[in-house]
Amino acid sequence: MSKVLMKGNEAMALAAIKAGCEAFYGYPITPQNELPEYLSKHMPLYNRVFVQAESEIAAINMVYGAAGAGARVLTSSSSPGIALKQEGISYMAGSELPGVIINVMRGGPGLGGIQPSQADYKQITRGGGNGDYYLYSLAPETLQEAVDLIKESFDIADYFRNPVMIAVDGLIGQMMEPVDLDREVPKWDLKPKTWIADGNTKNRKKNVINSLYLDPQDLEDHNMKLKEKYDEMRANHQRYEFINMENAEIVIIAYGSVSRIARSAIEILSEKGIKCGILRPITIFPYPKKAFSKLPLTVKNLLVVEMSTGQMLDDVIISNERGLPISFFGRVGGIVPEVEEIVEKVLEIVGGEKHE
Amino acid sequence: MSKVLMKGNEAMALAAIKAGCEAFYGYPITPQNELPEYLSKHMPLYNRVFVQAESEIAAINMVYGAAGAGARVLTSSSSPGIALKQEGISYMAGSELPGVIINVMRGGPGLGGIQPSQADYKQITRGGGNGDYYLYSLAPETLQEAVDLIKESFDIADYFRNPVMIAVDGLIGQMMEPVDLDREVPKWDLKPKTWIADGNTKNRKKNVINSLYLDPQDLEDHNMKLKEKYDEMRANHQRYEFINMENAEIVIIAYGSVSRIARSAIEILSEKGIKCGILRPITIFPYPKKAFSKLPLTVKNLLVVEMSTGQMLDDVIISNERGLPISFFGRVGGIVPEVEEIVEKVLEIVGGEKHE
Amino acid sequence: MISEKVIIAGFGGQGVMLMGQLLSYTATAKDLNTLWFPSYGPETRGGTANCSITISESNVNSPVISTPDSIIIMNKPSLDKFQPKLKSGGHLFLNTSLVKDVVLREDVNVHNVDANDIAIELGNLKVANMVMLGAYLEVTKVFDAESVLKVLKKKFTGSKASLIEINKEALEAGKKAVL
Amino acid sequence: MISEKVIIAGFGGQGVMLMGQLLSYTATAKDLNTLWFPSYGPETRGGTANCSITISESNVNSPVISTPDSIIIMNKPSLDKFQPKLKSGGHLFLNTSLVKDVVLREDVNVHNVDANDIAIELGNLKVANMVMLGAYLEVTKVFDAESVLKVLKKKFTGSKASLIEINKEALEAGKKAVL
Amino acid sequence: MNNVEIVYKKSEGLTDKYLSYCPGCTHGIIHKLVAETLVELDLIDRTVGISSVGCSVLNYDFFTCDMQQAAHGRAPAVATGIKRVRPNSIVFTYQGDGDLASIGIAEAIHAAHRGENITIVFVNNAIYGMTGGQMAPTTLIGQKTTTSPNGRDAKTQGLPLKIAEMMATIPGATYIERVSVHNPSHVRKAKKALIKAFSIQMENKGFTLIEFISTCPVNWGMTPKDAVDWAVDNMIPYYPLGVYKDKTAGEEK
Amino acid sequence: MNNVEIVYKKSEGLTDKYLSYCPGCTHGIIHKLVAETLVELDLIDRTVGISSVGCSVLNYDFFTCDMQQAAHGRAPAVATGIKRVRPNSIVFTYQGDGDLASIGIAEAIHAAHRGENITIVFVNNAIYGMTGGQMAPTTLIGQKTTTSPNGRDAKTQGLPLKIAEMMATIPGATYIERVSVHNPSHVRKAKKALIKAFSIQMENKGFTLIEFISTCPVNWGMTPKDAVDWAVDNMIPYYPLGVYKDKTAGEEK
Amino acid sequence: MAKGRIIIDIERCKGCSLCISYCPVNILKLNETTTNIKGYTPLMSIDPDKCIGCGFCAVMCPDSVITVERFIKEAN
Amino acid sequence: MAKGRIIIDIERCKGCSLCISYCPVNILKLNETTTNIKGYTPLMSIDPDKCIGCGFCAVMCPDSVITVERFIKEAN
Ligand SMILES: Cc1ncc(C[n+]2csc(CCOP(=O)(O)OP(=O)(O)O)c2C)c(N)n1
Ligand SMILES: Cc1ncc(C[n+]2csc(CCOP(=O)(O)OP(=O)(O)O)c2C)c(N)n1
Ligand code: SF4
Ligand code: SF4
Ligand code: SF4
Ligand code: SF4
Ligand code: SF4
Ligand code: SF4
Ligand SMILES: [Mg+2]
Ligand SMILES: [Mg+2]
Repeated sequence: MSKVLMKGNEAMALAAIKAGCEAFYGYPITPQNELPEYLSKHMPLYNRVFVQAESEIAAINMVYGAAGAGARVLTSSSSPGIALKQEGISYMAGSELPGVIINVMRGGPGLGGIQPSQADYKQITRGGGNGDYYLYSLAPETLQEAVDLIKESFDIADYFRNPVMIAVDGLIGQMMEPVDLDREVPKWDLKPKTWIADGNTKNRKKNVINSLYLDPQDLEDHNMKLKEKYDEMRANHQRYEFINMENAEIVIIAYGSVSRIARSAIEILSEKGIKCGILRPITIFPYPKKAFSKLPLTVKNLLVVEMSTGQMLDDVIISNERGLPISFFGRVGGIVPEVEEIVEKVLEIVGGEKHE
Repeated sequence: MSKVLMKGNEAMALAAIKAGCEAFYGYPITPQNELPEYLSKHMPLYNRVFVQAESEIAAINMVYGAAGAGARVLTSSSSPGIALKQEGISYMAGSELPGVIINVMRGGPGLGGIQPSQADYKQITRGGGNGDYYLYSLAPETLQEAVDLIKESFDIADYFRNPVMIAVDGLIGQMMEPVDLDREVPKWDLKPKTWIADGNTKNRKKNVINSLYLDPQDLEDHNMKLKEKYDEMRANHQRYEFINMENAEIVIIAYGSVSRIARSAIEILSEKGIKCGILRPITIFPYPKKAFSKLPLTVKNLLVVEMSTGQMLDDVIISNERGLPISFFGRVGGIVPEVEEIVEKVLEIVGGEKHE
Repeated sequence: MISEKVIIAGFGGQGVMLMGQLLSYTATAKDLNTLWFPSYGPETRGGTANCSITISESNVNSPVISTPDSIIIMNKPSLDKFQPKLKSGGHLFLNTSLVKDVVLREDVNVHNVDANDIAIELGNLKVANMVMLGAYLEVTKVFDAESVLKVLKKKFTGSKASLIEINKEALEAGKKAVL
Repeated sequence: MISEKVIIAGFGGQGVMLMGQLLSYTATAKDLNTLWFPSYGPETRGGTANCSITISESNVNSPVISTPDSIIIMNKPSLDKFQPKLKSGGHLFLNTSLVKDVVLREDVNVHNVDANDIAIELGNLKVANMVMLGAYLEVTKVFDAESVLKVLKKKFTGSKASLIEINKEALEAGKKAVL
Repeated sequence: MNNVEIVYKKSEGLTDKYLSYCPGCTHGIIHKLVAETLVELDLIDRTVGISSVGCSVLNYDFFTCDMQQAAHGRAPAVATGIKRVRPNSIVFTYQGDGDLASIGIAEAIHAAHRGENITIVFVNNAIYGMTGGQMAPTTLIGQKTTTSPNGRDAKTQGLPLKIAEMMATIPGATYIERVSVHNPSHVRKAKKALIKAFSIQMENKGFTLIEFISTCPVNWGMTPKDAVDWAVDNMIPYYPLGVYKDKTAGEEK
Repeated sequence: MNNVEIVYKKSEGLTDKYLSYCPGCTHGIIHKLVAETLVELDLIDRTVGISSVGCSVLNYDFFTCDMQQAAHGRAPAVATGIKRVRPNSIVFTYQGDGDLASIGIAEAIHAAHRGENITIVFVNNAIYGMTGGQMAPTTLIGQKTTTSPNGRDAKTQGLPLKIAEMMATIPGATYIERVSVHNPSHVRKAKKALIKAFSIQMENKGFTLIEFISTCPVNWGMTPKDAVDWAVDNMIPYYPLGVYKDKTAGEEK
Repeated sequence: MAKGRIIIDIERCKGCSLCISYCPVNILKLNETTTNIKGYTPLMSIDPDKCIGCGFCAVMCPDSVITVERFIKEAN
Repeated sequence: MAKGRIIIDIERCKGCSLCISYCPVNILKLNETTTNIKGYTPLMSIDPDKCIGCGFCAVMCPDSVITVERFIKEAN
């Protein structure tokens, strides 16, 4: 099919429909409103469910319910709304329920602002809820990638029986780009959902969806089972992209929209004769640690660029087993780093003027 | 004054009263119920405020309100309840409001269990809410220390105009120990609260408590101001304790109750001729990174022990600039590591049988 | 090779977003790469608004435009904000119905269009944006007005179909304004 | 040097928590270090409950007791759970009113007390815990019963004051049971 | 010998697990009624129940139908999530007064507001049982709890909420009744209310809520029988029994 | 020449900042009334107002008293926090229908339940204005919004909530009235209601809530005057004006 | 002679005594001579012959301990 | 002669026309010949002499644009 020009939020909504999402539960918040608005119009056309919940908390608990009943289900929100969903997300992980959560990030903390941001990196990758759990977290950089990953994310969620977070910034939600909604995406090998509690026990034993284990040994066993899942994600499901990496002397590490700006920056840098590569994490959990061991030996410096005060730095430091010097450039509060700023920062580093 | 035997939750409550806490807003949850119960009885005796809120969310927002009006204010909860408070905590940090939050941690994720745990380390230290912010987070190991730190924490919160988190596990909440409630604690140099919005504008201009900055540049400036605060915490307010560190060949890193168990373990190890030290973080944010550079050169191994699947490991890896081998031992779900298990793990390491 | 970066800016309600989207729709119809990105001022209502449009035969990277090739300016605050960013030798399209007596850069090509006045003359103030767009297309030749009109016809269906004629006239009028 | 680690275990409602607290209160009154820690079974109601008490002249470290010096066992499930942990040569106090026909370790000192029966004889089943405590104190000599009683008097005020006498008798009876 | 007729036996809607409730707690009676209703209406193998957070949290083990455990207060949202994707299943929540009237009041109101076709079994025992007896929004004036140690005081703690009355004002709600289980005849009436509620759900007629006056002998500090009597003497006067809303009877204009 | 008497001028309770509302939005009229009331009762320099999340989020800049901005729906909790520690201050919240009736209904109910001595100014414009016109719990049947594109449908989206009616059932609430600002005489009545509410608060008599029928010309897609007329023709019939509860009049037994 | 009889599932009984208050013929009490597996003193009937099979005890028992049978006189 | 007069703070006016509908003597309209600093077409009075100083326009103006004065006839 040919490409259509769509707004990010609407394209993501349509991608979910294409993925067979049976139900959406959400609550309005800028800058993701076009997503539920689109679904409010289109889900009924497919005989699917759209419910505007009374709050983000209700929405995530509806997702929890529908997922427990075996449905493919989606919610979306933006930063403060995602903060409110933390208990519910922890419940989903604890009860091993699949589901897709889209966070169209805006500036914080508190009410913050409504402009694009990546200030929820830690909330997303470290688990803002209680207990030992993680979310498989994808951070697309273009609308096409967002669409493709969302289509795949429902499979991923079902495969791991774990919520999947789609982490995009307000730029991706608000921009329009031509996108092909029918591109093939990988199909995961899914087992039938024999564990669902949808009320229909005519031909099976009763099922229970639960995260309570009053006996500590049971709860430890359960935690160990979950940990295996996260270890499996870490071992075999890291995703990233290398851009212009051959013979790179410096590598920019950036995800989401910021990596696009970095792409423009390395073009300018290349004109100036500087070999700058990009390591673009596609999964931010599991973090693509493996990529660091594959960096060419020519790399002498790492530069992390984010729309936050440096939330990804922890992961870079942990992954940086070669001990390369790490610099950081970030803009926050809705300000998007400019191509020139990145270029300048790189020049500063390779010029040896300042290492952090 | 002589010591009194008190239950942890009650001692912490009384400590808050002694610190001049003017108001408590909270919601019942095991294993911290004795704390609000104690306050419901005793706050009115001091003409102070006790309100049982309708939910954890209401409670943290009441704290936000009272703090904005200039009061010294406390809330307490346990893991899932803390997850619900994340938006409110982010608001407090964003609006630069002081306040003390006690988390008596239990096993997770989801409803989990009601036994002691340290499974909220990441929720606490990485910010479960949206945006770039951190909480000054204290993790006492005894009731005496809990009492002393809580008394000081109100000053710390006021000093930084930032919420302070007291992170204890269910053990500390539930145990009884003799404790001296009137020990002197450090007094911080506090400025008058000229910024409060308590309604009384007879002799001053109006004040506004707010975290909204619609102009991205304003929001970036605000974020940078907050970052300075966190950088100041990191630079000058790390706290930790070295135990038995002289000539140690291996160091256990453990906080809260687990460090007490480690204390018992090193006694046994010392009998076996093994020099095992303990690095006990007292602040878990800011993480006591500085301690690592002060470890004696005799140290050959680090062993992290937690009641979680290893949530503190990130911080240890980041702090471990000397690149010492790091091992981990954890029990989860409410199971408390036993002294013998730790001893065995250390023996395994120093015996060279297994390094991670 | 087409490679155009344009910023369109004005008050909320002046139709700057639609103008930009039309460009991106037309690009998509021609199988070009394109990216449209909106930005609203800090004010909830009645503030300024702008959008950035990139049109390119190769991949579009940065969604933000630091140095636009052209800027279409519908009001005074937008001129102040974006004139400094315009690339040297770039095109500045100015709605001179609203922006008068201003200092303009010497190293850029300024195109004055009395867009509001022309639109009122055409019978609907709302098409001032299309007047500007007509001028822009005429000068930059990014697309011909025909292609844009084709897209417009696809988008304006039902009750809006009646508006196509006046929009067409507005595009024409804009073209003439810079002839 | 006093250094005692004891675990007291039984059904909820048998007063095992109070027994343990009394030991810790007495230790505190004597300016000793002590730590009391409760643990409830996975069942909400009517399940098993136990507490660990450490009493020491030096600092108390681990709040959990892996190898108790003594255990006071009020029911069968508690015996199964804690007998294996008791240190070799330690003391096992058994409420033989409820725990009968069981296999006991040979390397520990077993003290059988028909606590429920004795308590019923005294007129109140609820004091079975104090009977056990009396036996425990007599054997281990951690404290004299007087000191415990002093603490009890401080705690039992108002309407509860009338219960002091029967508690005293229970302590006595427990003492006699192991003489 | 005579033939025998079974007058009463344990419902097939209940598993063999021992209930986790304290001796004499009327939560158990309410469980029986729910189970019996589901069996009698032949719904048990098409039902999913939502366990909420409270003493009844473990009841996912007690009913023989599918069960899902919900976060504190969120059971109506969980039920909504399920019912919307599985409209042919029967969905009920079982919630205490702390769960529904306090932290979860928004979710209960909005399930009613949307007219969700679910049934809420609301157990009002005027206290937080599970957590050891704290004050609930339904705690009566003067009632002592661990967080109202001198008795609930209207001045600082307000007047108890009346859930059935409040929910009855919601235009989206179909059927609201308050019942009690303090003696066999009221147990029978209570069951009738449940049958009505689940029948309404079967017929897709919308939101139903049955409020049960229940006891908490342990935290009230009473014997089970005294607790039942206390409920009759103190709770029912403040929380009158009866039908508060019945759209199916055409009572609603 | 004649002497002049000032019939109307901008209230001293308002700052000189331009209001951020769309042209003709009645949020502005309600702001004036609140400001005038606080000035007339001589309360402005002992008041703290709570801005909620909605179009009125920026009103911390518009009133001349102290202001605190609250998270979406939580204004009554924030107000409780303040009032309890500063009982001599006057505390009010200003909340939209999305804020109060949807995400924040629990906080509103429980402030009333506890009988908090605060005043809620509740602005019901049947829509989420700020976020671009989504459906609110108060959106009327058939009303088109961005999330009810075919008009609100009772079957899937329920019947609109009636907040004043519901809050009036709460025993802890003191005064509840619904007013409108669609013409000068109703503006006068609305101000009377505010004066009553703040007077009750001054006298420590408890919880007061005034619901305002308001407009959203932009998201309703109407001129300001048409919007006012639409409110009169469509909202007021479903949301009748009047006093729903007045404990001070001894109406409450 | 008895009109009915009750069957007590002793291990389920929590000895709460609730049923006892509702028996119209007062034939129920706790059996203080024994405890069940959970440590409770279970219910017993002191005069089974008097049972009228009304079912009140069973209806009021929260733990579904009691099964009640009523004897039906044969038609002839 | 006018019984009152209105003073319009033109820069605050958003040209919403709301006030216009409430003037009993119909003397208000927007001044299409100008825009204020915010880009709005502000209010004007087309016949100030007819103003009765009723204040309706001011009361209904959401933006507190209008001040209304009423002239008081001197006693003699
Ligand atoms: C988010 C959260 N907050 C608090 C709790 C603790 N909690 C468990 S049960 C309960 C109260 C239950 O009371 P109620 O709903 O009245 O049920 P009952 O036990 O009285 O039947 C509370 C507050 C929790 N588990 N989760
Ligand atoms: C937690 C959270 N959820 C959602 C939002 C987004 N939001 C901002 S305003 C608003 C709706 C406001 O509607 P209403 O209260 O009716 O006020 P109005 O704008 O109509 O005056 C929403 C949902 C938010 N800021 N925070
Ligand atoms: S605590 Fe109360 S409500 Fe809970 S099971 Fe026990 S008696 Fe019943
Ligand atoms: S969006 Fe609606 S409610 Fe908000 S300011 Fe505009 S007209 Fe008023
Ligand atoms: S069935 Fe009736 S008569 Fe027989 S024991 Fe039970 S209550 Fe008594
Ligand atoms: S049979 Fe039931 S009601 Fe009777 S004592 Fe036993 S548990 Fe209680
Ligand atoms: S004061 Fe009255 S008469 Fe004068 S302009 Fe205003 S509305 Fe018209
Ligand atoms: S004066 Fe006020 S009401 Fe009249 S048009 Fe201007 S803003 Fe609108
Ligand atoms: Mg209850
Ligand atoms: Mg609204």
